[in-house]
Amino acid sequence: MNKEFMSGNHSFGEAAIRAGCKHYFGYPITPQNELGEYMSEHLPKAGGVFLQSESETAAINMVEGASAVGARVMTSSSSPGISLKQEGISYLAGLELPAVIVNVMRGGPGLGDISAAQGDYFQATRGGGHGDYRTPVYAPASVQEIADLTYKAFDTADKYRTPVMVLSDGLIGQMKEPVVFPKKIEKLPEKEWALRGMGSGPSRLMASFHIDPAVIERHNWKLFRKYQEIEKNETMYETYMTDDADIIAIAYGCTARIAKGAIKRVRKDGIKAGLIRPITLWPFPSQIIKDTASKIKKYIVFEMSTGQMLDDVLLAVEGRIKVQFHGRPGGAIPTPAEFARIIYREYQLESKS
Amino acid sequence: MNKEFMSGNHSFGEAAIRAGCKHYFGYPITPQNELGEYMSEHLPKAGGVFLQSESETAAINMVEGASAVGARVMTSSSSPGISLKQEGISYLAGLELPAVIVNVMRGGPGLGDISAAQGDYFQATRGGGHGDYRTPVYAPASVQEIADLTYKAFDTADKYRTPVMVLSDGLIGQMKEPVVFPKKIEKLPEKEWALRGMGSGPSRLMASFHIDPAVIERHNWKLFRKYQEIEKNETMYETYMTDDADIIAIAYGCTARIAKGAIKRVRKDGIKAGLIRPITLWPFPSQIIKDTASKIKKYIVFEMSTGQMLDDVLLAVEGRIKVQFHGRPGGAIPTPAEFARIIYREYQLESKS
Amino acid sequence: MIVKILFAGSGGQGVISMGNVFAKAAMLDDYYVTHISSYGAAVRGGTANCTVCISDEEIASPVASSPDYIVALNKPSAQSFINRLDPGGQLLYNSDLIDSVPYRGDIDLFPVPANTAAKTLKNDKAANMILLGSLAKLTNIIKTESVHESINSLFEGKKKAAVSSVQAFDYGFSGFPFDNEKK
Amino acid sequence: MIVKILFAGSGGQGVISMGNVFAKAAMLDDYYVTHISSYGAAVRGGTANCTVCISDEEIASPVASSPDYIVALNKPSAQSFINRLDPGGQLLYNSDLIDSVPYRGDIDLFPVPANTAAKTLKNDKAANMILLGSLAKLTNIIKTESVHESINSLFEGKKKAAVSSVQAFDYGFSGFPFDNEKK
Amino acid sequence: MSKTKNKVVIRTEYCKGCGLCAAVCKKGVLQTSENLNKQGYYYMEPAEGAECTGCMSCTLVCPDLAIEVYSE
Amino acid sequence: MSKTKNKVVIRTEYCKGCGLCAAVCKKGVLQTSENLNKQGYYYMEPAEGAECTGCMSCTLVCPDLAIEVYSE
Amino acid sequence: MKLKNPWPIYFKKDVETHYCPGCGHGIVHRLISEAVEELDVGKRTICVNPAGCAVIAYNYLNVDCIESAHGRGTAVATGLKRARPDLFVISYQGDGDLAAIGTAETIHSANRGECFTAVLINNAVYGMTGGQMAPTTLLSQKTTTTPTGRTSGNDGYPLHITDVVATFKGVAYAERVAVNGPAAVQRAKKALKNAFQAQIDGLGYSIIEVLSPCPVNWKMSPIEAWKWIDDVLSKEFPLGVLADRRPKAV
Amino acid sequence: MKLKNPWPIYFKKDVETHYCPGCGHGIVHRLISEAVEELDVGKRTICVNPAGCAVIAYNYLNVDCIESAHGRGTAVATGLKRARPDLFVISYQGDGDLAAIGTAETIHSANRGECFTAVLINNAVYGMTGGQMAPTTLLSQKTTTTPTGRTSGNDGYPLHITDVVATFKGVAYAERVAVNGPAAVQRAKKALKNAFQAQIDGLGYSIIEVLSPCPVNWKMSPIEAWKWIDDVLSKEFPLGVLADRRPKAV
Ligand SMILES: Cc1ncc(C[n+]2csc(CCOP(=O)(O)OP(=O)(O)O)c2C)c(N)n1
Ligand SMILES: Cc1ncc(C[n+]2csc(CCOP(=O)(O)OP(=O)(O)O)c2C)c(N)n1
Ligand code: SF4
Ligand code: SF4
Ligand code: SF4
Ligand code: SF4
Ligand code: SF4
Ligand code: SF4
Ligand SMILES: [Mg+2]
Ligand SMILES: [Mg+2]
Repeated sequence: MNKEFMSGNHSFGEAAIRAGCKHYFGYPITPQNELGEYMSEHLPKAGGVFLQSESETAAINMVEGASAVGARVMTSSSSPGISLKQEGISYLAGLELPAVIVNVMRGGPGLGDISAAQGDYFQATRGGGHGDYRTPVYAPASVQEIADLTYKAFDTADKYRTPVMVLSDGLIGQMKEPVVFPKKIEKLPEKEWALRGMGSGPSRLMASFHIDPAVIERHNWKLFRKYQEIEKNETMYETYMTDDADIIAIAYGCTARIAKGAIKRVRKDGIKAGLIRPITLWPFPSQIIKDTASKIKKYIVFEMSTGQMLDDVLLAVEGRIKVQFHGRPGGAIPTPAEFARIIYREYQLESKS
Repeated sequence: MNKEFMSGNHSFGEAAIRAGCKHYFGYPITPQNELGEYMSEHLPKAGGVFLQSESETAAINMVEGASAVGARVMTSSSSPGISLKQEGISYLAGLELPAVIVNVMRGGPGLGDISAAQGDYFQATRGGGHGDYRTPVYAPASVQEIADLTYKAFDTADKYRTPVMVLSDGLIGQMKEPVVFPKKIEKLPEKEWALRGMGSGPSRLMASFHIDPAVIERHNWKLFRKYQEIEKNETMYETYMTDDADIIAIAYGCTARIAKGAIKRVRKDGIKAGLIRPITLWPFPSQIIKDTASKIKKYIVFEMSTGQMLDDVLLAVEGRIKVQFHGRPGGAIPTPAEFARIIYREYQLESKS
Repeated sequence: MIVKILFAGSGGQGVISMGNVFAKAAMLDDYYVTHISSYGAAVRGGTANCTVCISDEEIASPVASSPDYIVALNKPSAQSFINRLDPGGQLLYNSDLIDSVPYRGDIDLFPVPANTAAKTLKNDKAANMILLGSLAKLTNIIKTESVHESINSLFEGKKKAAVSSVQAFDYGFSGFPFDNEKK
Repeated sequence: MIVKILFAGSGGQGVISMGNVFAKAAMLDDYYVTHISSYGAAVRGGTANCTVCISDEEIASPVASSPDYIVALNKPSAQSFINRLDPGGQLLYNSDLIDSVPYRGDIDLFPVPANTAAKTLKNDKAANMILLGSLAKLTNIIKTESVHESINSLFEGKKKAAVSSVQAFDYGFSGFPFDNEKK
Repeated sequence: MSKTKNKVVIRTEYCKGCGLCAAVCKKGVLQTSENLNKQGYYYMEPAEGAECTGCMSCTLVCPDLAIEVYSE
Repeated sequence: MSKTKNKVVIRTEYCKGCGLCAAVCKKGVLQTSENLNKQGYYYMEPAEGAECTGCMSCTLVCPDLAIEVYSE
Repeated sequence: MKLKNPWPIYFKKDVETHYCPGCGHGIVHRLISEAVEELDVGKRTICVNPAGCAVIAYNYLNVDCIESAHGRGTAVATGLKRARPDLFVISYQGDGDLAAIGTAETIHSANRGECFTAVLINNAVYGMTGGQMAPTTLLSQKTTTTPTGRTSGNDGYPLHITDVVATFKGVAYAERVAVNGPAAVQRAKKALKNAFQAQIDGLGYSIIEVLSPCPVNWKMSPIEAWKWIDDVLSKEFPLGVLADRRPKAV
Repeated sequence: MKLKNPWPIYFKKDVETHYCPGCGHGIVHRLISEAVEELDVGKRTICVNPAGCAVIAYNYLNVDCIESAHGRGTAVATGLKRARPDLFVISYQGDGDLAAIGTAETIHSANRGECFTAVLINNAVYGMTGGQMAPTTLLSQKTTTTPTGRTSGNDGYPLHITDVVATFKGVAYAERVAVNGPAAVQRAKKALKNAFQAQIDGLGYSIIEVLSPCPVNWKMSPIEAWKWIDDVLSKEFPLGVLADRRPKAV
């Protein structure tokens, strides 16, 4: 067990290589440049290919090609670049091709800033491209979790033949922390469905197009059932001090760690606050919210946005109890003290009422 | 009052020209080619510019340029092409530039098919690009409404300085119906904020970028307040036979007209069914749903997708009553008879329970 | 009342124009009316079809999975669409190009020798308008003057074509039902 | 316990390396530790800074709006960051490049003549490690052996550089607090 | 050459009647039939009497692989 | 020429000490100061005694518009 | 009697193509299937199908196929080939696909010398979507989006994309051919085989541009379309080898 | 005494640029501001700012400015100019911006002869994002994504985008210059003015490529960077006029 001190962006790369990723296609964009740079140095050494593409659009379509022949493949970008990949992601979903897509979010809309933000939640969780599809979305809250979830993302992608997104942000991407990496996978099982030239068999085909809408409809329902399967099996979350909580914060990624810090503070003053941290954003851990809703007075949703995950919380809560939102959009990074203040305030409001 | 017999796609063009649109940038894609073709013939005659861009990406950025100098400008595409425009739409939102973007939806994901579908609802209503923004979304259900809402879209875009989407589909785009067009606008008021060269004043700037996240955060909250304003003022919907209804269908666009046909059928059998048809998808008409929820037994959501608007309905209903979903994704076009069957079934289930 | 008509034939036969003319005439008669034609990859290879719905109330869907009338201009279309015809529906077809149609006991067949008629009129391209005339007679919902006006607006600027199309339409209208030995 | 240290200077002064070495040493001592440095457009024009947080429990945020320690390597950074120092905080600075710092009554100042010391060591590039030694002494939370190990792993393969850096670190450690006439 | 016996066969259901084969056939072997195939095209057929030389020009240009040429 | 009196002035707060002006000055007029400016750079200053010809080479290459040249 | 033109094994049997009568796509499909057979690479071929009239080329070509988003064929091909350099990869694309929306991917994959073959069907229009202007549409040519003819002022000039990439060092072989007659078809096949061989030999990027009739959108008979290629289209886009960086035989 | 180099009126006063010491961007900014002043178009100028080190060029240039998404400067400029042909439009772009992600927009706006001027800062790297490989990076040049040097095999060859567009009929003027010394700077200004004048005269697209030092990412002193341009960079990218379709003076 080798502890290393590494940035989130580098950890993405190292974890991917250990997960058997041999191909990376990507285009520079702050705050995730170090991921591509890491790959450019280490992938060739691991017998793989690093290719800096001419654009994000090209990268995601190169991913299609490499995935189609069975490779474990990764691309990464940050918000504007991820927008450019939406068509390609929709194709991957339609073609049922596994791939890992990293979004190290920054402030938007537009060019925005290069600070950390969480404004791409809707895009990530609702299948940001056209058509009916979803991509599993992992939201790491530490460099260690970047390593673990990236590794897992490749498995999920292969298991369900689907693109998977790891949704991080500039803070966790840039931050260095100690990290222990999972074991390197030396040999992956072959993918029966991959293209490889017909060889001695019949010719194979990968296409999402069909002239007859009935075929596409069937395909959509097939995908839908797959997504139900993923919802059933792959939902992940962490709870922190929720057992006796009167008030529960819901937050993901770096906002969740800040919220945890805030909860530690307010707990010292006897305030019974807890945290639910979705680790998968889609599938969203609605059940734990439904389960806790009856036992507590209020949820507080913390996001570095004007309120996106909020919708998923409201969908889970179904009006049963109050949900308060506190957001810091556009790259502003909240502090534990700030979140603690909000928790105090909401707690007092509840005590009064 | 001149009634014309025209396709939805042509009506988009004619209505835009009458609304004072002088610039169109776009790239062919079925099922909306006739819109660009109409523009190529009629815009030059109206003293405007039709430019077939090299791609959808280029088109949306040309829109940025033309809008920045104050022009009323339009672009159009269908699902995959709209995915490619997401980065650009996010820039328009960030820069607060008005523009009208038409999406004539087709079946997805991926290349899908060229039939009508409603799988881009999430993308359209949640600000499909990166960052925190929304675009008003109009959903016409007839060729007449294409004309009316396109005309209106330009006004809304200018009034709030925001990109506006008209979300249609291959069925309404391809269909011909009688249509009466609004009057041609001859002269539009000047836009104070537009770039025009500094002239005798100070130099002006349009940028969404800032190094300091605090500036972007303030900008995000400013946008947020604008969106609240739009929610307050611009929500549109139609109700049909809801007054005495026991069961209400919720559907938009072509699905809504099919649902209306179904309701006419079941009404003949004395089944008290009604329809809520959101005309703006964002802002979503939640209030009318909240208002009717207490009076009826059940909502049925019809969509040509696996369930997207459904989320907005559930958010409005907040668990108060049951919501049933019936979807036909991927380009399959439902029939009034089919919807009527569903209404019968749900009605009977409710009567039993 | 709602009437759904499917027009089908090959690319160059003027199928879409027939639908357009008839639909616009319905508009002039103040009906609700929709027209939708096949598009995209479906029209590669030369087939074409369109559907016109005419009603006195709002039309739910322009698509007709089972039309009341089919107008078939060539044999492949008659063969591929006949099964979609509503029971009790009517098939109007160009009997010069369609020697026989697959058997269905529950529909009415109306052969129109449109090419022969066109030759009579010395107007090779008139087959579609002749069929349209027959359709107008058969359906009996649209005023002939409205169809005339609709034809004229379709051929705006091309007076000669307009006149001969109107003539063809009238021929098809007044000649219907045609005596057809092949039947 | 949580300690937040901001390192700031100009691009070439080895600011980020200082943070890295110290943070990694904290890791070797089994602390929770984070390191984050400025990036992007903010580093055009030659300024650089990074923040290290060391704690015995999970660290909520790697960002320190008000650090407990600031290590300033040149005057512009001392001037621009001093106001962010927590009341009661400590400013350690290269007194060879910073003749005076803006007045704040609520903090402690620790001048370190790092360039002079580097000259003494005949190692022009050692100023940052000297300051790091002083910081280690001042903060008194990280074992010197851990810092040594951390330096060695930073200079993996470059033995000479490692040895002289360790030497510089020790010099700064043992020399601290430095007598400083300019104070 | 004229002693070799060649035969051209049209796969009529696949022919689209584009006429390109006829245009390149120097012997005028191919002509348009009076019948439509299932696809709706007037397909090609060998003209009676005309003699195919087996030159293969028609097969080279047929976009629909609708021509087979046989020789002894 | 030498009769013309010229003067070079560095807008020190804007100078980034890149040294390009000094590199192109044939007269060795410019030298690096011992002081940092607010931006953190050792800015340029005219060397004492060196005579500026007003040739403007330095102003042409200065990326930061940090040089003013005066003449009588 | 013996069948002189036995069915190409890499062309699917008993399928009617959806192409219009006289369309060039069918001919090029056949040539590709013959060429991969003759060069014995069919069993390890992957053909990238474009968005364009050839979107369902996989219904005809009897090799492994993958669909590409419009314009991204060369990016998909890059991914395929980088992951499995032992495969034989063809990116089949229209002129809109390769030279409009896919311009960046075309330029950069060629410049990188990605080792696959692009087959560019230049029919001077967007066939699939109904005959709009393509980058290769000629000046004055009428299309559904240039109803009065393409003008250089509004629409720019016909783009010679193959000439552009032919200048890149990464391009091993580039040729422009046509398929409007028996001799032209034979030359086209030769060109395809040269390009394919360059790929087999690992020499880098190769591209064959085919002037291909689109009678429907040109509003001509198939025969007129052939003639128009000779008389007009090939005047703007002259046939011939545009780049040949294969090592000279000794 | 009189100030011999009065402040250019189209350059903002009293702002420190964020560029690194010795960066070429500042010089080109100044030349642009001088040129628009001398040609008297500053008051109707709109400059499109790229994503790249010059992202906040608007903090320095005292003309109307608009931000473009990365690589889309020429599309934005097209929109501006099509809507307001009376304006004077500059698209300021880096080599990554214009020749990688923006390749399609560059090629097609040039080919359409859009009447604006592109200013391409070729510093052979992605400056803004920390020195990754650019399309113009030289073979063997080390960058943060070519840690062992660019190889033609993996990364392709330096892309000569200006040479490519120079072949298009829509391009009125194209020249490659440098800013590594007083004479070079003077030539660069002359080139900018030629290009600008071509736009003023409505002749079409014009582009000036500037070989521009990026000392930080080249890991050189500013002086070394100048020398590297002379000795190495300009060998791959020779200076000179690449296209001049201005009507000859009589
Ligand atoms: C992103 C996107 N934009 C547009 C389209 C629509 N589209 C499909 S094919 C095509 C162009 C076809 O022209 P070309 O590439 O020349 O091929 P051809 O049909 O002429 O063979 C277009 C615009 C699409 N499928 N996806
Ligand atoms: C869609 C998108 N992709 C990537 C980026 C990140 N990015 C900003 S500038 C840049 C490249 C800068 O290089 P160049 O264009 O050469 O300009 P320079 O900084 O060298 O002047 C990149 C990749 C972005 N802002 N948007
Ligand atoms: S093989 Fe030659 S002679 Fe025979 S039909 Fe074909 S073209 Fe004519
Ligand atoms: S070339 Fe082929 S498809 Fe065309 S007419 Fe001849 S046989 Fe038929
Ligand atoms: S004007 Fe000429 S002589 Fe004077 S300082 Fe500048 S370069 Fe030197
Ligand atoms: S060229 Fe300008 S910025 Fe550089 S050192 Fe000289 S005055 Fe300073
Ligand atoms: S439209 Fe043109 S390219 Fe497409 S199938 Fe028809 S003839 Fe061929
Ligand atoms: S990174 Fe390079 S191009 Fe960017 S400001 Fe610094 S020197 Fe200039
Ligand atoms: Mg084409
Ligand atoms: Mg650059």
